[in-house]
Amino acid sequence: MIILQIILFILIAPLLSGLITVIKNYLRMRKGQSILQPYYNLVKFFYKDEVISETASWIFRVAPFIVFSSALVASMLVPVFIFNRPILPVGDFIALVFIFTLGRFFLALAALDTGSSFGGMGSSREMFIASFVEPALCMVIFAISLQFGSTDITAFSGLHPITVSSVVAALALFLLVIAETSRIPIDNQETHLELTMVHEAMVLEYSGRSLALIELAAYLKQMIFFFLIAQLIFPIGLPLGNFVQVFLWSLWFIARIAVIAIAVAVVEVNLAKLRLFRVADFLGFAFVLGIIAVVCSILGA
Amino acid sequence: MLNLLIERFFLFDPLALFFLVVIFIISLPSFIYSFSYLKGEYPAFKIFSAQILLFVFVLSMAFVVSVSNCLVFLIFWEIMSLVSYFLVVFDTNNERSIKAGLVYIVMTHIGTAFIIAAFMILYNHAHSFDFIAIKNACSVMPQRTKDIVFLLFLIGFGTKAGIVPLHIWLPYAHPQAPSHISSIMSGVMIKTAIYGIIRFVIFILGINTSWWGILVLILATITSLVGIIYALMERDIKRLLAYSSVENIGIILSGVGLAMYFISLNLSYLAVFSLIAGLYHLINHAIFKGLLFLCAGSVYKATGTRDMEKLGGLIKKMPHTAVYFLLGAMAISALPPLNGFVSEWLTLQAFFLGAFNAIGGSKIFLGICAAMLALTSGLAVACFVKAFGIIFLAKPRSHYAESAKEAALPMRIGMLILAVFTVIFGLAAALVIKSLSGVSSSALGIDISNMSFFLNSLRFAPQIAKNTYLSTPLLALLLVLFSVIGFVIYRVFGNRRAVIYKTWDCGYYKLGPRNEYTATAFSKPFRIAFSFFLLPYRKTQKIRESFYHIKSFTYETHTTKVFKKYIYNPLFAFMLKLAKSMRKMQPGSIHLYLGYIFITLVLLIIFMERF
Amino acid sequence: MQGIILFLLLASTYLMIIAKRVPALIRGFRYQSFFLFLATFIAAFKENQVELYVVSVMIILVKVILIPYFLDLTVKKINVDENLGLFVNSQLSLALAPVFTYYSWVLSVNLGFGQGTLQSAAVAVAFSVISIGAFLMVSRMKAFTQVVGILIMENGIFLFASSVSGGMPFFAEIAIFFDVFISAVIMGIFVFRINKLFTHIDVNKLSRLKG
Amino acid sequence: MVMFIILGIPLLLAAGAFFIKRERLFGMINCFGYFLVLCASIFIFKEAVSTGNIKALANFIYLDILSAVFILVISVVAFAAALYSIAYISKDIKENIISRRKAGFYYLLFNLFCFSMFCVPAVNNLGMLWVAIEMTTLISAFLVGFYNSKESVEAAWKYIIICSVGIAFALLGTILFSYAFSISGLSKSLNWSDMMPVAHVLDKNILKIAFIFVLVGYGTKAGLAPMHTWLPDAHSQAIAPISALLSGVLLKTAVYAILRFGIILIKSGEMAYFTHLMILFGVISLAISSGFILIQKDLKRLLAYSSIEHIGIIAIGFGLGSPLAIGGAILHIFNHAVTKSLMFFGAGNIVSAYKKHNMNSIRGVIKALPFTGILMLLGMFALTGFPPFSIFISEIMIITAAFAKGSYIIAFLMLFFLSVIFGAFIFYFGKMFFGNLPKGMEKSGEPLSGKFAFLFLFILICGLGAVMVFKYKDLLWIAQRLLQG
Repeated sequence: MIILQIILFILIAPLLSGLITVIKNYLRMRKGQSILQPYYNLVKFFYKDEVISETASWIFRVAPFIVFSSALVASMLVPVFIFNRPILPVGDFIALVFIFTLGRFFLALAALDTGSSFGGMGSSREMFIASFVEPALCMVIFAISLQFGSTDITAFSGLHPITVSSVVAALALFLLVIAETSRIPIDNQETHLELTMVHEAMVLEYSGRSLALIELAAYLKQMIFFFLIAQLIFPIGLPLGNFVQVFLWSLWFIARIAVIAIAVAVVEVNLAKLRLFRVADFLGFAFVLGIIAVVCSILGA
Repeated sequence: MLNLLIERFFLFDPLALFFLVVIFIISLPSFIYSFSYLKGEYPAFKIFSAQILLFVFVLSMAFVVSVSNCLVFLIFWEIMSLVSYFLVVFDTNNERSIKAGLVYIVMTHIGTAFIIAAFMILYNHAHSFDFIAIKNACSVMPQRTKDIVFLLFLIGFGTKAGIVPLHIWLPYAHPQAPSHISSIMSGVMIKTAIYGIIRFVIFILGINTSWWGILVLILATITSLVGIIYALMERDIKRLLAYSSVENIGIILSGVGLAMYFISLNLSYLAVFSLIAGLYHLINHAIFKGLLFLCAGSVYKATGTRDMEKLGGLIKKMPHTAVYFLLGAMAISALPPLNGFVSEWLTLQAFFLGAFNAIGGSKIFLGICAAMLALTSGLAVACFVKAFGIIFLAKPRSHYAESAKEAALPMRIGMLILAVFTVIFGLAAALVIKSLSGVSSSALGIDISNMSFFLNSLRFAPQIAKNTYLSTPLLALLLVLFSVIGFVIYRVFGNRRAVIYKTWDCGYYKLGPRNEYTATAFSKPFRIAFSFFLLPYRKTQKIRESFYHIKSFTYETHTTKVFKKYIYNPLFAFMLKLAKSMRKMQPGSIHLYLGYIFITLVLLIIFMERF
Repeated sequence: MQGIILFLLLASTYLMIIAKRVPALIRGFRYQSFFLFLATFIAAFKENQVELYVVSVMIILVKVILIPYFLDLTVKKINVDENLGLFVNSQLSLALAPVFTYYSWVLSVNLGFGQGTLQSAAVAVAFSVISIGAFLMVSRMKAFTQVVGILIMENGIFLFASSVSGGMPFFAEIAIFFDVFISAVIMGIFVFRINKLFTHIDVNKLSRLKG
Repeated sequence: MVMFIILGIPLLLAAGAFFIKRERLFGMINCFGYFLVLCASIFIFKEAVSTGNIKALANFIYLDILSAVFILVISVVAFAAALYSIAYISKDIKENIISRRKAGFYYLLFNLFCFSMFCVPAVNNLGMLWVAIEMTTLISAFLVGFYNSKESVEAAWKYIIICSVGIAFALLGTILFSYAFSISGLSKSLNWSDMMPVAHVLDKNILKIAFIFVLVGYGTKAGLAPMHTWLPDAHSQAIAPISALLSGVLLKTAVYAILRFGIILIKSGEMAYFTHLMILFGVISLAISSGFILIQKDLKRLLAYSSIEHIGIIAIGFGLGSPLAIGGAILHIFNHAVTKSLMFFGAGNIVSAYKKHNMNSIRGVIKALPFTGILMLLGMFALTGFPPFSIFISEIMIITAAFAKGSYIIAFLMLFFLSVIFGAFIFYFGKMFFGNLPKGMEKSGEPLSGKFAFLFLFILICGLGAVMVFKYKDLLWIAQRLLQG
């Protein structure tokens, strides 16, 4: 059951990113790439040969595996299919955040390792953004867990009434997800312009198979966050009895993720990229949203 | 008849034993480390005296932690600061270490003056200096004196621990001492101050008002934030580590503050739980900070400089030290499998559980403190990415870095021991928590027979919160498993070997060490974001060959030390001004001196009735 | 009878206040010691204690003859210009003298000596002699006045001792005389040394040791 | 009996100073003599503690515990000074700062000075007490002005004038005491032993005024605050062994004199009056000395001001009056005498090696004079009250007594001034002792006998620290007995 979930997760993740690019192109009235483009990229990367810089040390080689494994472990913690208990009782929401930090830590180090200023710039900006995401994320976790009495992820995976505080928390989480998965207002995925890229700058030196692994990890992370937001806004109500319910359930699952993807795409198209030092205010806004969520949950809204 | 005599000399309760363990875990590797560290630079006599001083230093700390009489505690407390002063001023011919020693010893002495005052007030009520006698007397003490004694203890031990307004000596003193000494000082000596707070405030004074806990929490949060922001801006490795010790003291104190807050609300389970978090972070910090200082020491010995901007690419020349520093950096930034993550998780969990069970306003207060703690850990990750990346990765930036060679064997053994400890304390978290629950229950005086802190040897979970688990061994296993899977995928699909080639240099200019990101550059976004606090100074200058052609561009920036500039310097200047005005009292003329005598006589006679 | 002597003693002290030159000062000191001798002699005569007679003889011997002779000797040897270098000119200091006397009279009254008028008068005169001696030391520049100032204060204390409790135990009295003489000699030697080193005996300029 | 040995030997040595020309030999005899005096004083101290007070020579000499303690202190410091002056004088002669004849003159004065100091605690009659203190002033004036340079003569002049004025007031106080005594219709003798039992009957008002004069008079001699102005000049200009004797012991004899009168005052029921006055002067001297120490430039003046500070602490100790405080004050008298003489010996070595008093130009003492450097650095920590040494214990006793008495302000003031003074000390000594040698300086040897003096004193500092922690019980008993006189 666990292996099934992992494989399914790995398969669906790139689809989500493809979906977002398709929606963006549709909104921009352009033909754009097919929805399966991320899969083609991954396959292409796996068969291209890899170039590694001579100044890089063993960290550069090990980093992709750690980033990939941290993303996978994170996906283990999130009860996508078996929703009343986590697959493995290994950690809770806070552990999830720290596991992502582990991946980011090694990615930043690998970026610094190559000795090019792009890598340094990328890792410095990534760290800057990440360190401002953390308090906001912690506030969101606090708001959510206040309702359910514990910071366990499965706590809010079951059926639960939609309250104002969970909606506000979801909104704050949405802003944070934009920052985490390097979407437009914070960081531009598609560009190679030094001034704007953050995540891309870190990954610039990678090629071939290790780049594939890192891209896959990024997709997984994106998938997890989208699932969390979806979980907050549209709680699942269906029991997993027989085959029909499973089919209905998976349809419902994809629909929710799609809604989030559309929202992200709309945001990406309409907003321009923020100046790096405005990011602090952007995430400050998310933090304040978190506090509002907490206040609502205290007042019992 | 006032008895100053010492009925009971030692008090070996679990709290003292725990601190003894902390002291010896760090001093042993540092002692091994010191053999080769001192060999090159100092004459034989000095090395011998350094070893003796080290021995006396560790012994005095052991006594401080285990003694049960205030007077003897005071004696060993001051011997500890005296010996550490000699160690800070160890290489006597550079001016900075003398100034550092001066600032250090004066601050600790002022702190001790506060502690003496607190002991005396306690002595007044208990008529004995023994801890147990004082503890019994404290129950009957009026609340007002208890508050005064608490504040005196807080200031006294705060100076030694490095709580924010009193922390200025720490970034001076720790870098100047020889590295194995600063690892003990940073790892263990400031912890004796935390021992003092726990022993005297929680154990002896007893807590029955909640504002104590809140005050400690606020101070702890500010300390950790200020500590990490300054650590981010640092270029000197050991000063960076010293500031990060200030930050970690903040985290430990938030654990202790939470415990004090919960006792006053008599949520006994939570109090024990948060004290466990505090103590756990205390021993973790002792271990990985000791490890980091030892690595910084071996980097300093290999390259001869502590300035990060001049280092780089050391991972190729010093692989062992690099691995140990990486382990230390991962532990301090609370990355999952290692011990920093466990204690940070516990502290955050303590905050959240506290918020669930607390009422109204304090929910938000605890939430915000938790968020600040998260911000601190985020900044800590950034700080140690910068530290590790700039020192060890990419190309060496100066001849110092090129001439580096791996540390000698004893140094590596010292570092290895501490590295192994970080891993052990990370994985065997459940067992450590079991023993810590004993320690904290004895400190708080709460029996924990009916409380359970852990499920089984692998996983631990707070009893109150429904099914929130954490099992670091399993996490580590999964991480390793999946990275192996990733490696298998990597090996299976790809068929050709990787090609080694130059880093991407946009195709036309040769990449040199000058292109690499420097420490100042790395911390520039943070400097801008926190400019309201750091008040950065920035000067750029273009040196022009002619109007159009710029030959070179100089960029100079530094941050102002707010506390030093706005609190300590004016205070010191005022004292000197007062003293100078007093100097005019003795201008040298004998007539004036005779005048003094006659005036005092006349005044005494006139005001005779007043006496 | 004793009232007149006390008055004369006070007059001699006033004489010394207005003195501008060293010989006048020494002459004033000689008169004062002489009147002190008379006062103790009459006190001894009234209570016919043998010790007081010996003490008065000592006063004559030490204070009237030996010390002034020694002081003149040093003045001759130093032969520096003999004005006293007054901070406070003599008219003002003369005006101050009665203020001192009045306050010392106030002090002696509320000190509880008010019974016999003679005794309180003697105490008042003693205190005023002491305070004027102190004023001299503070207000004159030359080192000499400080030596003479101390001797005047000693005279005041002796007057106080003899007028109050009929003097101290005999043995202590003699030892104190001996000490006063020794201190006068030593101060003379030091004045001589200062003159040799500094070529002037203006104590006001002696201010190399500051702070 | 034993007391005659103590008084006799200095006189004998003073006489001897005329005949024996070679000063090194005489130095040996001198220090052997003082060794005998030391043993005698220990014997007397034991006897005084066991049998209470000792009378001799038709109660002209009267020894009780208080005077026995002071005699012990004086003999310890005198012995150390004698030991140290052998080396110091021979060094001065080698650098022909003083001629051989002057060395003889030095030893004469040294012995007379010690003799007069030994008289002070021994004598019973308060008039004779005054005479003895006047004698110490006169003799030490010559010793202060020994080098015959401009500064030392100026210092000597100020010393002699201010002190004789002070002592004149003390004489006035003594006369007032005897007047109060004679008014109450008893015999006129000024002997302390007869005044003690009858003290409670004396008229209070006169006693209070008398004590003011005595306090100001002997206070000038003891260096209490507003009257301390002569002390920094005199102690910084005197020869090293002499300035050690001056600040180590001479100030204490004046405190002894104040105590004698103080006990009578306490006996007559004016305890609060005595406490307020002593604490007032103690706190003022602490304040002023801490101010001056902060901005001091001259090494010896720094040590002189620290003597004022410690005298202030002793005054507060006696002022508080509880047995713990008085025990602390007595211990402090002994500790300070020993530590301060060590520091002055060290300062003597430094100044003679560097030829400069100014602290800013003295660097790297640890390199130039390793033995003196280490001992003096530890002495500095002892002086500012760091635990393993004994001053910490006496200061803690006084502070505990202050807290026990409930006078919090005084205790906090004391703690504050002590830390300010510690800060200033560590600032100056840190700069002086560490750092590298100024150009043209090299490691100069230190005389052997000087080393013995250092070691002797240092063992006392540490030894006392350890001993007092355990044997503090009978120190309290002594303090209790002392209160009854």
